Amino acid sequence: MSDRPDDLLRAVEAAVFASEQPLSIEAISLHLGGADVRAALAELAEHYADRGVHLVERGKRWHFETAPDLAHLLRREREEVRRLSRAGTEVLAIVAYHEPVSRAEIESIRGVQTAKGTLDVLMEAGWVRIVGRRDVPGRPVIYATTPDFLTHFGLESRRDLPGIDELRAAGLLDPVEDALAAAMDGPSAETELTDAEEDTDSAD
Amino acid sequence: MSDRPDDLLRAVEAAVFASEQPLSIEAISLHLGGADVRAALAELAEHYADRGVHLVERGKRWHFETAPDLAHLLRREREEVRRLSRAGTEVLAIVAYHEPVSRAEIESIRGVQTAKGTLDVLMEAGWVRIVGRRDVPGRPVIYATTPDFLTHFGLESRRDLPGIDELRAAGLLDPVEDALAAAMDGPSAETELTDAEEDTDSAD
Amino acid sequence: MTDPADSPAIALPDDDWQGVATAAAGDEALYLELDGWEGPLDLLLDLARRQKVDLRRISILDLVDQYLNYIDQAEALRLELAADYLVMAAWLAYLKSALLLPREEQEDPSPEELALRLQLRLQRLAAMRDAAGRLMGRDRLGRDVFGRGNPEGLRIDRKALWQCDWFALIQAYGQIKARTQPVVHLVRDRMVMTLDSALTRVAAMLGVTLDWMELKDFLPPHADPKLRKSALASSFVAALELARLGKAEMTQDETFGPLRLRGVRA
Repeated sequence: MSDRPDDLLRAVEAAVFASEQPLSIEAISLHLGGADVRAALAELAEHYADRGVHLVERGKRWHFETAPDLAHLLRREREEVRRLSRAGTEVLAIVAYHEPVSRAEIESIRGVQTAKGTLDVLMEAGWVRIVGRRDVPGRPVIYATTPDFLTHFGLESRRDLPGIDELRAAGLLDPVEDALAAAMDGPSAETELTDAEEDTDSAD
Repeated sequence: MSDRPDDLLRAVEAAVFASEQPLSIEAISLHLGGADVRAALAELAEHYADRGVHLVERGKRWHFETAPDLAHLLRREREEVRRLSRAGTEVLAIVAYHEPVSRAEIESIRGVQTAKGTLDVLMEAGWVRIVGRRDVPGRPVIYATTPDFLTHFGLESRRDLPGIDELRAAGLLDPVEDALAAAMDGPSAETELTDAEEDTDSAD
Repeated sequence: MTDPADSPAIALPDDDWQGVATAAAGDEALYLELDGWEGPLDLLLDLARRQKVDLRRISILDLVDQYLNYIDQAEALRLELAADYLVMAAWLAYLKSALLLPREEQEDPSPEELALRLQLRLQRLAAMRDAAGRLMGRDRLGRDVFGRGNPEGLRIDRKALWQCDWFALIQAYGQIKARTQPVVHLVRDRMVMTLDSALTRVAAMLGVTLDWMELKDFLPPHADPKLRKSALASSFVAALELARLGKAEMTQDETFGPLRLRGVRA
């Protein structure tokens, strides 16, 4: 493209490139046996002005840096598919069935303390968000699902979530023994079912 | 001075410039949204060929480095390169020219036992690594060089190892037993040599 | 043997080792460094190089003499020699005598073969030593050429893409419900024959007859099968109790055979 750059120019180019710090004109000159490097720096800066790398002066020191308009190329996002943990899935299910719901309520339904990180993960995933505060003492934050949640799980609305009786019919209430399941056909199960359905309806 | 390089060229230039490690074509491409970067690399290499900084390929990875003819200006006090013992340099050469090679094979060439530390130093330097086991009794570990070895010694590939073609043609990379068999029985010696040469050709 | 192509790789410059440190310490147990030689093969190669001829044309007999002289000198100087050197000396002395003996008395392998083997090994070691020197003399990154001193670095930001499916979601909810539901244990009301009523019944029936009767004959006829199990168990215990009190005798002819009993008149 162009004629071969002269040796001083090449030396300045190499010295600035290899240096771990930006170099002052004096420092470059010292490396190159006291030569006057000003003209070379100016010529190099001009040569690199259009390129992907620029030679720039900052506070009287020279260094190479990538062109500002290409900075976005230096970072790359890599998406890693990660499976939601068991605890995460449970908390998500509780939010979906009972929203809006506070963390204390989630814990009382799960019967287990809920690590703070679990809700953070669900919010990072974009499935759960904070929708306000419950008007009770302590004013706890309350959570609900997002439109992304419906999209991800292929639901038109939360109404599409199966009710308790459907879960049971599918065997998802997973009783330990048949006798136990039969025994649980009692009045308390009915009540729970009604509650859950009412919640679902009222949320929509 | 010249017409403005196109965006892909500038992007490849910036990415390789910014990287802390040599980059494979695939890695560069991944950063640039899957673009085919081969032509851009070739063009950049040509552009930089005359300059104080070169774009070079070493073991299928690309990086910028200062021009070798400027070494006398840049050498400074940067003598950080570890000085290898004589045993270290010999073992490294044997691994490079014979790879993959077992420790017993190294020792049979050198005629001495190889101190434990010698291979460790080469592995710690990142120039040699274990690449598997030889499928013979005892299943000895076998060693080979790394891409970092090529990078450090300025070799595009193992084919650029100094004198490797001559050594191969002279049979000096074959085991003593093969050379002995070739030398002892006349007619088959011819055959062996021909075989060796064919091997050489096909390997290239 | 076919003449190998002349190659710079096996040309032997006197000294291509400047800039290379001598052997590392720590190997002393394995060999004695004689002026920096690493073992007998190394010493032999150095002696061979002093002949200033191509290794392919070297006189093995001359080389053997030089080695043996060297070892003699070292012994005269009372230098302690590593075993390797002495083993090599013994082997070379044997090789020399074999090379000088008349042909017919040769054993297998022939001394020529042994000499050739030694020559080939020296060639290979020389080739690698030369290659190492040329490798070390290259422009090396970080010594002669330099990478970018202060690269910005390419960053990869990892973003988790969380995955969970519909089934896992509703299954999780079902399991929470199953787990946290108040558990109620109910025992179904079943027909049983109590021990007291069995005792009364068996005692009364034993008073009616003196013949042996099977236990099953004491059970209420046409009983519900669920009641029958309970009645059998209770009647058996009642029979044992009556026998203990001396009011009944029991007999069983074989294991799992019919259990018979009859009353005992006082």
